[in-house]
Amino acid sequence: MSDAHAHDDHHPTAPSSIERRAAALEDLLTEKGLVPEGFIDEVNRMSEHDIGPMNGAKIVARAWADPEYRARLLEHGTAAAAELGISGPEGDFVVVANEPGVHNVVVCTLCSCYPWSILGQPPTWYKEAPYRARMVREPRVLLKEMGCDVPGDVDIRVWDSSAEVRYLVVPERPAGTEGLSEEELAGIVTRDSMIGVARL
Amino acid sequence: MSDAHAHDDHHPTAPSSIERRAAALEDLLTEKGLVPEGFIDEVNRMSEHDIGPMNGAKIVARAWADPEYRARLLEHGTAAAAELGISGPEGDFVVVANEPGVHNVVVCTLCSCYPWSILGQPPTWYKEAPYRARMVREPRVLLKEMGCDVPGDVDIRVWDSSAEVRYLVVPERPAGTEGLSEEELAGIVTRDSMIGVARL
Amino acid sequence: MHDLGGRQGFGPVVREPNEPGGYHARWEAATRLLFRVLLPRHLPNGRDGALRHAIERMDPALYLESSYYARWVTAAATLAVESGILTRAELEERAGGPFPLSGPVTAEKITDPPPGRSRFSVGDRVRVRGWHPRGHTRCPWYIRGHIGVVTRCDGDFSLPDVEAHSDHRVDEATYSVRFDADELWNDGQPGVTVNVDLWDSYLEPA
Amino acid sequence: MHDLGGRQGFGPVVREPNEPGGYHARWEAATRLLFRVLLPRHLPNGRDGALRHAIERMDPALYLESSYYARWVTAAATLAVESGILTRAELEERAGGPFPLSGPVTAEKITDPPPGRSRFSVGDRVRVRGWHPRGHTRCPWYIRGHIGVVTRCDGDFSLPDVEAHSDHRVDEATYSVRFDADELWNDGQPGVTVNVDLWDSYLEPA
Repeated sequence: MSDAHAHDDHHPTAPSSIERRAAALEDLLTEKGLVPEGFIDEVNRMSEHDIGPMNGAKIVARAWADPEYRARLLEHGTAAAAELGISGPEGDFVVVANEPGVHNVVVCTLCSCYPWSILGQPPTWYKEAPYRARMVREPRVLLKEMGCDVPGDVDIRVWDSSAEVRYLVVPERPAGTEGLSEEELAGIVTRDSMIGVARL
Repeated sequence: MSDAHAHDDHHPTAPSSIERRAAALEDLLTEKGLVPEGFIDEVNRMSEHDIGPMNGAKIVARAWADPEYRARLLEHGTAAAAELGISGPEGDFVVVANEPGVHNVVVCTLCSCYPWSILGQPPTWYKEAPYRARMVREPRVLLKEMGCDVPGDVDIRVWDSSAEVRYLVVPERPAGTEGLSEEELAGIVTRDSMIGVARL
Repeated sequence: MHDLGGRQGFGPVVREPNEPGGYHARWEAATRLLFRVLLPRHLPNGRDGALRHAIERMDPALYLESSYYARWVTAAATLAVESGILTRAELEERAGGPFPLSGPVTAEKITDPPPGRSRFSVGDRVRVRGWHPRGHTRCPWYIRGHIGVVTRCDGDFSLPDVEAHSDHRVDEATYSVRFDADELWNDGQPGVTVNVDLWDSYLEPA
Repeated sequence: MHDLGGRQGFGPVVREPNEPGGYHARWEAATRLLFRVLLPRHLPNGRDGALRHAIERMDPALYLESSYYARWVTAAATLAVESGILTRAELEERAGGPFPLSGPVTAEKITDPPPGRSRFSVGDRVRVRGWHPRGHTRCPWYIRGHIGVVTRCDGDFSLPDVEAHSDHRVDEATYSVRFDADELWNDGQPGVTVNVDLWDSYLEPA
């Protein structure tokens, strides 16, 4: 049987592979003249270049190193990011900080809103149904499953980015990092800790 | 590409065909000794014999022909079905009658509860998501889409069989059927009219 | 994914023009006998609530793309594996490929259920509890928190929420509760009611 | 099917051990450019709300089994076909097989939207409207009817419910609203809040 779905009534014929569908769409839109010159170069550039979570890590490191920056960052994320030459999302950029009694975690239940200009591409799991369905329903259970054990006496704040704000979590600065430079600090900040599914 | 799903991340390998899975399950349970003698004969008997909606049609025809039976039927469906030698569902059997100002329709949003002993096997669409999702949400729209145009001044009662009761709709008796025998009347009662997605 | 009432995005109801009565294939009849009659005798809990819950625990995408009896194959195989009758490896070897099973039970076992209740009468206004049980329940999401009126008392039946997760059985009153479509959906559907059959535990006085 | 918050039956979050940053394949990047940048210029309504709604209109089973960018392929193709740029037949011929598209828009076109509102301030108790719009909305089901507190005012943004279904645009106040998890789920999750960003129209005073 080559067609995994033909038997289950609903899909008398399974869709063509997604690669073939994507290629068909691109080819046809090109033939119809919707695709300007330079498109292929731009696609190649996008494919090869990924900003990753580096911008977010820089912001966190600065917030750890400079209490006044931290205050400005929590007060107005977009402006504080701009101080470092980092442009924020189209809407507002809101930064929430973990503290000894508070853990923050970000989700988008309706699609997969994410601070692209700060953290790069969202990871696949962030865009899939289990994370989106469960993080608002049972955050403590799900965080533990994901290896992020939030102590029972720490409050959890889940942020569902359903409108125009995009969120960044400032994780708590780990003990023993007093001697590190800002650049070294940025090196220990992980993407997952800025989504809020990991603690450092 | 022989595997319709391999590209979409979620299903690295598509399931074996349902026929192969069903056969594997039956074979293994047989080998483990869970399947008694006579199983194959019983399966063949079930496969070949379908009671269909005949029992329901008989009940409706009697209700049309005999007002006192109709009253007993609406008062206690299980007992009235038993009068005709028809056994009801395990739970209670409730009969709802269409009237000039009232149209009834049956659904089971959580699975596919249905009065098997009265109407035989439910049709495939009754068991699928679109009917189950939409009949409680927009019954007038959906009924119209299904070719059952309920006038705007007729109330619609949707029955979601979520517990142990199973429902049968008595459609309105069509005009011009005064001369028909009870058997002839039964012949014009359709399954869909007893689910409530058609009017006669 | 089984709790479909009111969910959006589903298209037209497609009726097969000449759908055959009865089973569409022999394996459907065999699956019916296995899942509903034979297998339950060999399970620690073979009651309806536990069987239904094995279907409800299916991966949502698999649930939606499976036919009715295909779901039963998954549920029966899951229960057979969970109770040690078979292994998944045996199933996959025999099927010649992947044999997906339902996810694990995540609700806790109920060891000491409260007695069943019977608090309401015809005409009572009731509100459906705003809960979201992790285990099996027959209380659909689309009516939770909403107000209706009891229109029929249907006698006591085994409470599914206990039946699926306990060695005990609690018999409890069931009712038919009438909701105005407009109370549920708030979009003006005059003259439309949705009538849902509910156990006493799902309700509170309104 | 996109409105997933709180839906049950989903299993563990599976993380790819060494997921590459960026796009996993060239077609993902191409699809991003086509769907978000190039195609919208040629659509009668190429605003975010309309683009998102084309994803939301996907068949639910297809939605769940498609990867993120695979959904964008479906949505882009749907909008291209609906606006007459392409035909489905062209797509299927070129793809060498079925090319499923999203279902049709079922919400009515909005011709005369009311002006945007800005009624609430930080500290206000609000209840989310118990509505179920047929069209695009950014008000998730799991908070409908529930009570929360406004914790932040985020300024005016285009109301998606209008944007997706109208030639008009209504700018309206947005807020972050804090809900206690226990108010939403009723199962005792002390110290847990769920904070949702909502337009003014989704709320009423509580």
